[in-house]
Amino acid sequence: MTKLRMRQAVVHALADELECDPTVILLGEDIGAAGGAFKATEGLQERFGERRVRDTPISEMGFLGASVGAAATGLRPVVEMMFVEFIGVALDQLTTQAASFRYLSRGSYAMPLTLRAAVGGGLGFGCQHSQILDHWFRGTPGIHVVMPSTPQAAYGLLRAAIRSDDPVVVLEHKALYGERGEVELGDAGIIPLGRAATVTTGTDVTIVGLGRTVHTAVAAAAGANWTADIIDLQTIKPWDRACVLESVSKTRRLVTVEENSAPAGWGADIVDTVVGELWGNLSAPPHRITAPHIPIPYAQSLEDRYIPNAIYVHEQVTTLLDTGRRPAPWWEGRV
Amino acid sequence: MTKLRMRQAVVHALADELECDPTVILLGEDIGAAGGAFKATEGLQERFGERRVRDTPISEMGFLGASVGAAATGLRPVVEMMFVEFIGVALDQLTTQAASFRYLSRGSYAMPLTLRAAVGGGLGFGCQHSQILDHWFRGTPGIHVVMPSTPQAAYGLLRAAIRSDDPVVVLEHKALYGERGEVELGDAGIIPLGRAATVTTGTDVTIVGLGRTVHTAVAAAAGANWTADIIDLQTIKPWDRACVLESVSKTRRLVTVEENSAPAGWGADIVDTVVGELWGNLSAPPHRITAPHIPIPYAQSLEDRYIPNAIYVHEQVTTLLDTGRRPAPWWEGRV
Amino acid sequence: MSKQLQRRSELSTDLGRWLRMVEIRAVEECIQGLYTDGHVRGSTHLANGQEAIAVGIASIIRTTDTVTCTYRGHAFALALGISPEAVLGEICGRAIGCAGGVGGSMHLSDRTVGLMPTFAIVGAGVPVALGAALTAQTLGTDDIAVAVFGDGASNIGAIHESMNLASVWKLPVVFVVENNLYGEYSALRTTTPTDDLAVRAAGYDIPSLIIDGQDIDVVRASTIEAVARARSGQGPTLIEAKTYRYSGHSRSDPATYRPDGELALWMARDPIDIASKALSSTVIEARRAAVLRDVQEAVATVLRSPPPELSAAFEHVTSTLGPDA
Amino acid sequence: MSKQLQRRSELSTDLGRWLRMVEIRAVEECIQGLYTDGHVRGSTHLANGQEAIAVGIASIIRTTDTVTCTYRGHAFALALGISPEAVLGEICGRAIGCAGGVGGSMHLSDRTVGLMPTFAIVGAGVPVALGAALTAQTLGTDDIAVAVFGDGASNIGAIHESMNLASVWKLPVVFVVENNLYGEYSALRTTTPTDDLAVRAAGYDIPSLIIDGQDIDVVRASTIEAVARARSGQGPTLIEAKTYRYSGHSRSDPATYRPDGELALWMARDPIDIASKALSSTVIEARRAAVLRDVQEAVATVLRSPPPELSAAFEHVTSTLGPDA
Ligand SMILES: Cc1ncc(C[n+]2csc(CCOP(=O)(O)OP(=O)(O)O)c2C)c(N)n1
Ligand SMILES: Cc1ncc(C[n+]2csc(CCOP(=O)(O)OP(=O)(O)O)c2C)c(N)n1
Ligand SMILES: [Mg+2]
Ligand SMILES: [Mg+2]
Repeated sequence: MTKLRMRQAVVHALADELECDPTVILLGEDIGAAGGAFKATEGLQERFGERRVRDTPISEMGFLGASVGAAATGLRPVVEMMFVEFIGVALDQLTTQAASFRYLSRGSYAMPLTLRAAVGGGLGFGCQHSQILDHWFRGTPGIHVVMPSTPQAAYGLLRAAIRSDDPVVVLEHKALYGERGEVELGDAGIIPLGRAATVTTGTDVTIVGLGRTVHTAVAAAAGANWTADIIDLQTIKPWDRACVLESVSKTRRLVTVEENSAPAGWGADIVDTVVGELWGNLSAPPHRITAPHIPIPYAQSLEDRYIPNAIYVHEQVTTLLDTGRRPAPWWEGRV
Repeated sequence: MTKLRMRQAVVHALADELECDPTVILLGEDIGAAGGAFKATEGLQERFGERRVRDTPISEMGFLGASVGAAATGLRPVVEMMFVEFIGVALDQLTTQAASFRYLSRGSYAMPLTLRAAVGGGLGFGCQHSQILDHWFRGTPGIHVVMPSTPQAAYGLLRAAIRSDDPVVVLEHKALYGERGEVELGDAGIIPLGRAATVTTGTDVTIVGLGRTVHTAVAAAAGANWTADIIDLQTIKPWDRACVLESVSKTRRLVTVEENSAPAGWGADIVDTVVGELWGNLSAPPHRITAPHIPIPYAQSLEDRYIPNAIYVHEQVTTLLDTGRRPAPWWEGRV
Repeated sequence: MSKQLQRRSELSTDLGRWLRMVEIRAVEECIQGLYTDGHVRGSTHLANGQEAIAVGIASIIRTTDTVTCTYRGHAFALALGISPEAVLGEICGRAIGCAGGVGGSMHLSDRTVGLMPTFAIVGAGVPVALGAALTAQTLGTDDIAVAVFGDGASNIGAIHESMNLASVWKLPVVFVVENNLYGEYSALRTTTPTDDLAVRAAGYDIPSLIIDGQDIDVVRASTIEAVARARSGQGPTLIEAKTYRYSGHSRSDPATYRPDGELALWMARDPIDIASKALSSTVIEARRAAVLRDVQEAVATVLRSPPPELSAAFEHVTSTLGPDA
Repeated sequence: MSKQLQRRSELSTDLGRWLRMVEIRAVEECIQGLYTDGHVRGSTHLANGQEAIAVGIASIIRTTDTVTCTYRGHAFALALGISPEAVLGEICGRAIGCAGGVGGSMHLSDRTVGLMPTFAIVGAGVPVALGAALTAQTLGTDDIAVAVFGDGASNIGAIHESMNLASVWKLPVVFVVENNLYGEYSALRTTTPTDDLAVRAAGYDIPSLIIDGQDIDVVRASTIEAVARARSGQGPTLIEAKTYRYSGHSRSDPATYRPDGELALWMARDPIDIASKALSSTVIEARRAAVLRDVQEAVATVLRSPPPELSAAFEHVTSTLGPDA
């Protein structure tokens, strides 16, 4: 085990895949000598050369499209999108082209494309550089979506993503890049796609988090008068039904915690599934904790309030357990 | 009342707004002399001139962006995207630029932008010209999304969209363009955004449909041994909570019917809300009827099976009511 | 040798190329009828009049090279070697189609001859071609990629980004713009400020050629030049081929927007006629009849053949995780 | 007259323009300190060295014209007339900020001086500027739009589409590319095959000018020419202004990728120095001191002022339907 920051874990994952598979290449803006806007590719160009670690012009449609073509013809491109919002100028190549390439070619072409993107709020980047936007990808068949919560998950999920023969979107929360954790490197550290991880076990409620909200949930549970199965979803699509259902079968209560607003957040599909599968076996309505449906404000006090924090999650869960009813969100009456 | 096809109702709505407001303009590919790929702008260029009904180059980012700028500075542009998938090359302008313009300018700039797009399957256009894709827009604060089911709704919602000072996405199902219905023209025919319509009333179940699935639901209920409140959602975002909740309070059962697959479909947020608000007052788990999570296949037999049809909806609802449990989808075991 | 590779090798002679153009024309002529009879759904886009470009290029490049092409892809699919059965089967949604009937007219492909699923989104195939070129460059093969697009597509952002990227990275790619004067119902001059599109290449420091797309020998000569440049590591070339589609944009377009006489002018320079000049007329008439017979047989085969099984819709959605469950 | 309009009118003299450049430089110098002290969050992008472009253009166009500009927007915001308090307030997330503190450094705006919320997505503002031009053209006013972007942005699709569209529609727009030789950490020559970006204009039949962006009189002269063309219905112009940013790309960039001596070379042609040549040195020294004092006061005002109320986050999300509930 090695103690690493999440950004370093990403570097390690990329280096290990570059090392063991000569078809892996990296593309992105300023990922070479500069090591990436979040320094998650630091040192890789020096080590693997300019052919395999390529700085691109500011042409997201162009280099994402080129990655689609490269993936179809024998490379395993890993694309860095500096901020997930930038995919808004290139979405077609992911959700229309990459996603259906295998299908339309009846499996002749594989699509081992990995798209890494920095996501999430809390750092004052403003409303156009702080979203999660997993909903842009979640509705498209043929694509997998993962989001690590720890350096280990960043390492393990990214390696699995690169090895997958399908397009995988890896959403890295920018507030976690600096966080440290022990990482098991090497093949043993790889985390298969599609599997959630149970972070803590408890009896009263199942809390499902993703990326940063896993930590929020853990902090919310500390010192609470309830105990929780806290599940780190890890893969948003396809999410791990077996893990979540098994836990909620036991706890009879579900709370999802996400940094998205409600209308297209990932929690809804989980609530829906749990309601369907465990109808009659639930002691409280499954509950989603989200952010309000407003652009992410810049000023610190506002942004801090926007993102669900541990105190809020603690209150929400406690009320749910106490009353058996869903508590109102903090912004009720404001919208 | 006038009997019109849906495409004609669209033409009427556009003509009426062009007529009564000189700031309304239309932009899109081949919407002028050609009258649009689906003939939903037929005759308008001849009537209102080339300045107000503009054919564009194939530059979705360019002309959608230009529409954003025009909307901010005093026009009311109505953009036609021939197929909704094409927004994949221009999404940024809608969800990042248009959506936050008002917010970031503290209300100085309004954003009366209407984006019409043809959506939906069933006509053999293949997997890249047949999706609904409302999930691309549903997660973004600041945008409204509507989808008409009838010529009247197409007329009334489009006029409301053009009059709105916010970006409104109007999703027109291409299989409905040729459908006829009586239309109340004029201001009385305008349908406010955010309101659902109750199409039939019943006692056993509330079925929420959107666009074409409203008709599927109606056909499914014909001759059934149950009766339903069938609700035409009309506006997907923000959807009409009051209408749906009132109905489900009465029927105690909810079914949503959509042409999307489950992972990012609009039904999940409705199920979630109903579960939260009516917990303890439901006689069966709220249930979503969707399409499978696969690309939309071309061959007729496959595409016909892909889209939820009346027989399938009938079976699903009947089983739900009979058993009080969710029935499995038809594709279970295949995925 | 597979049937497709066999068919591809037939393009090595003037006669073989001429016959392929004849075949393409005949196949497309059948499509209108199949459409009227309800066998073709959605939309379909004919390339009649443009055959010399597809066949000319296919006769020069290798089967390990990659082609990205548009929804107007019947000509390229047949030229590259896909059989009439597989093309018509796909268009009619049958299991024998080259995509098993799940793709349709806009998504023809066969990896064994280098044709990626043709692209239904304008411009989308162009950066993807760069990717195939990037693979070749990275792995050190001398394969190349050909990106085919239309005049209307020239105004979309993906193409600008691709030209720049290909130039900076010196990718082995040949850009081919089929300038048939119209993008859907819009004449080029209403959407584009210049008559020639090749003028844009200079802005990316890319060499360009403006050619007569109706003369297959001209197409071949310029392809040889561009391909040689690409294979030898000297980077991209833009070929603008002036051409014309005899039909409307798609099956629902009567093309009334065209000025009187324009079609006749272009038909007077029909690529099949032009190519026939070099051939003996007795030989070609017999061979033409055989091709037409084969195409009729292919149509019959397709119409006798079954649609895909329902299970086909669930296959190849993803690799390991099943249909993305 | 509002403070902003007053400030804008001050650009009518050489001295007024020089002082505005001094102010911009001073404001930006404060930002680094504010950042270090934790008052500035996220990212912020200085335009020091590029002041002549912003002030030159602002001194020519009208307040009813529209400007779309990038995240590197402090110079344009101040030049167009927004006060240092409103700019610094926004950067520091205070209620007195021009976006009430909800936007941040990348989203400065004030409609009364024609500045749309500055664009944080590369290239996004360019088609939006076309829209303002379209409004003017449609309503028959003679207002124009100015689209400002960087050399790196030149390679993004939105700009290609915009150039073509503006040319076909003869829109009253002036494209201004601030070629400061770098896009983030990448030198122009590594991302773009030509040294000049203006060469691309020919592909759209757009007239272009390559100018010295450090000399405000040159900027003004070329702006006058381009604006006249736009206002009189003759369509777009592309101005490529060669310039340089003295700082790194954003607050976290030490700019180690620049060759030794390059910065010094450019600083030797500092736009404020160049503009000072025409002015009496005794006058300007006194006035400079006053400006610096005012900027210090603005900083103090900002630091004393409160953050936005929580309710601000819920306002202006939509118009009638409330915050998109
Ligand atoms: C992004 C996008 N926009 C619009 C369309 C609709 N469309 C399909 S073909 C076409 C015209 C393309 O014209 P051109 O590039 O000249 O090719 P041609 O059809 O003439 O071969 C258009 C607008 C599309 N498929 N994708
Ligand atoms: C679509 C998009 N891609 C990437 C970025 C990240 N980014 C912000 S500024 C920048 C460099 C832009 O360079 P240039 O256009 O030269 O402008 P400059 O910063 O030099 O003024 C990049 C890559 C972005 N904001 N948007
Ligand atoms: Mg064309
Ligand atoms: Mg720059």
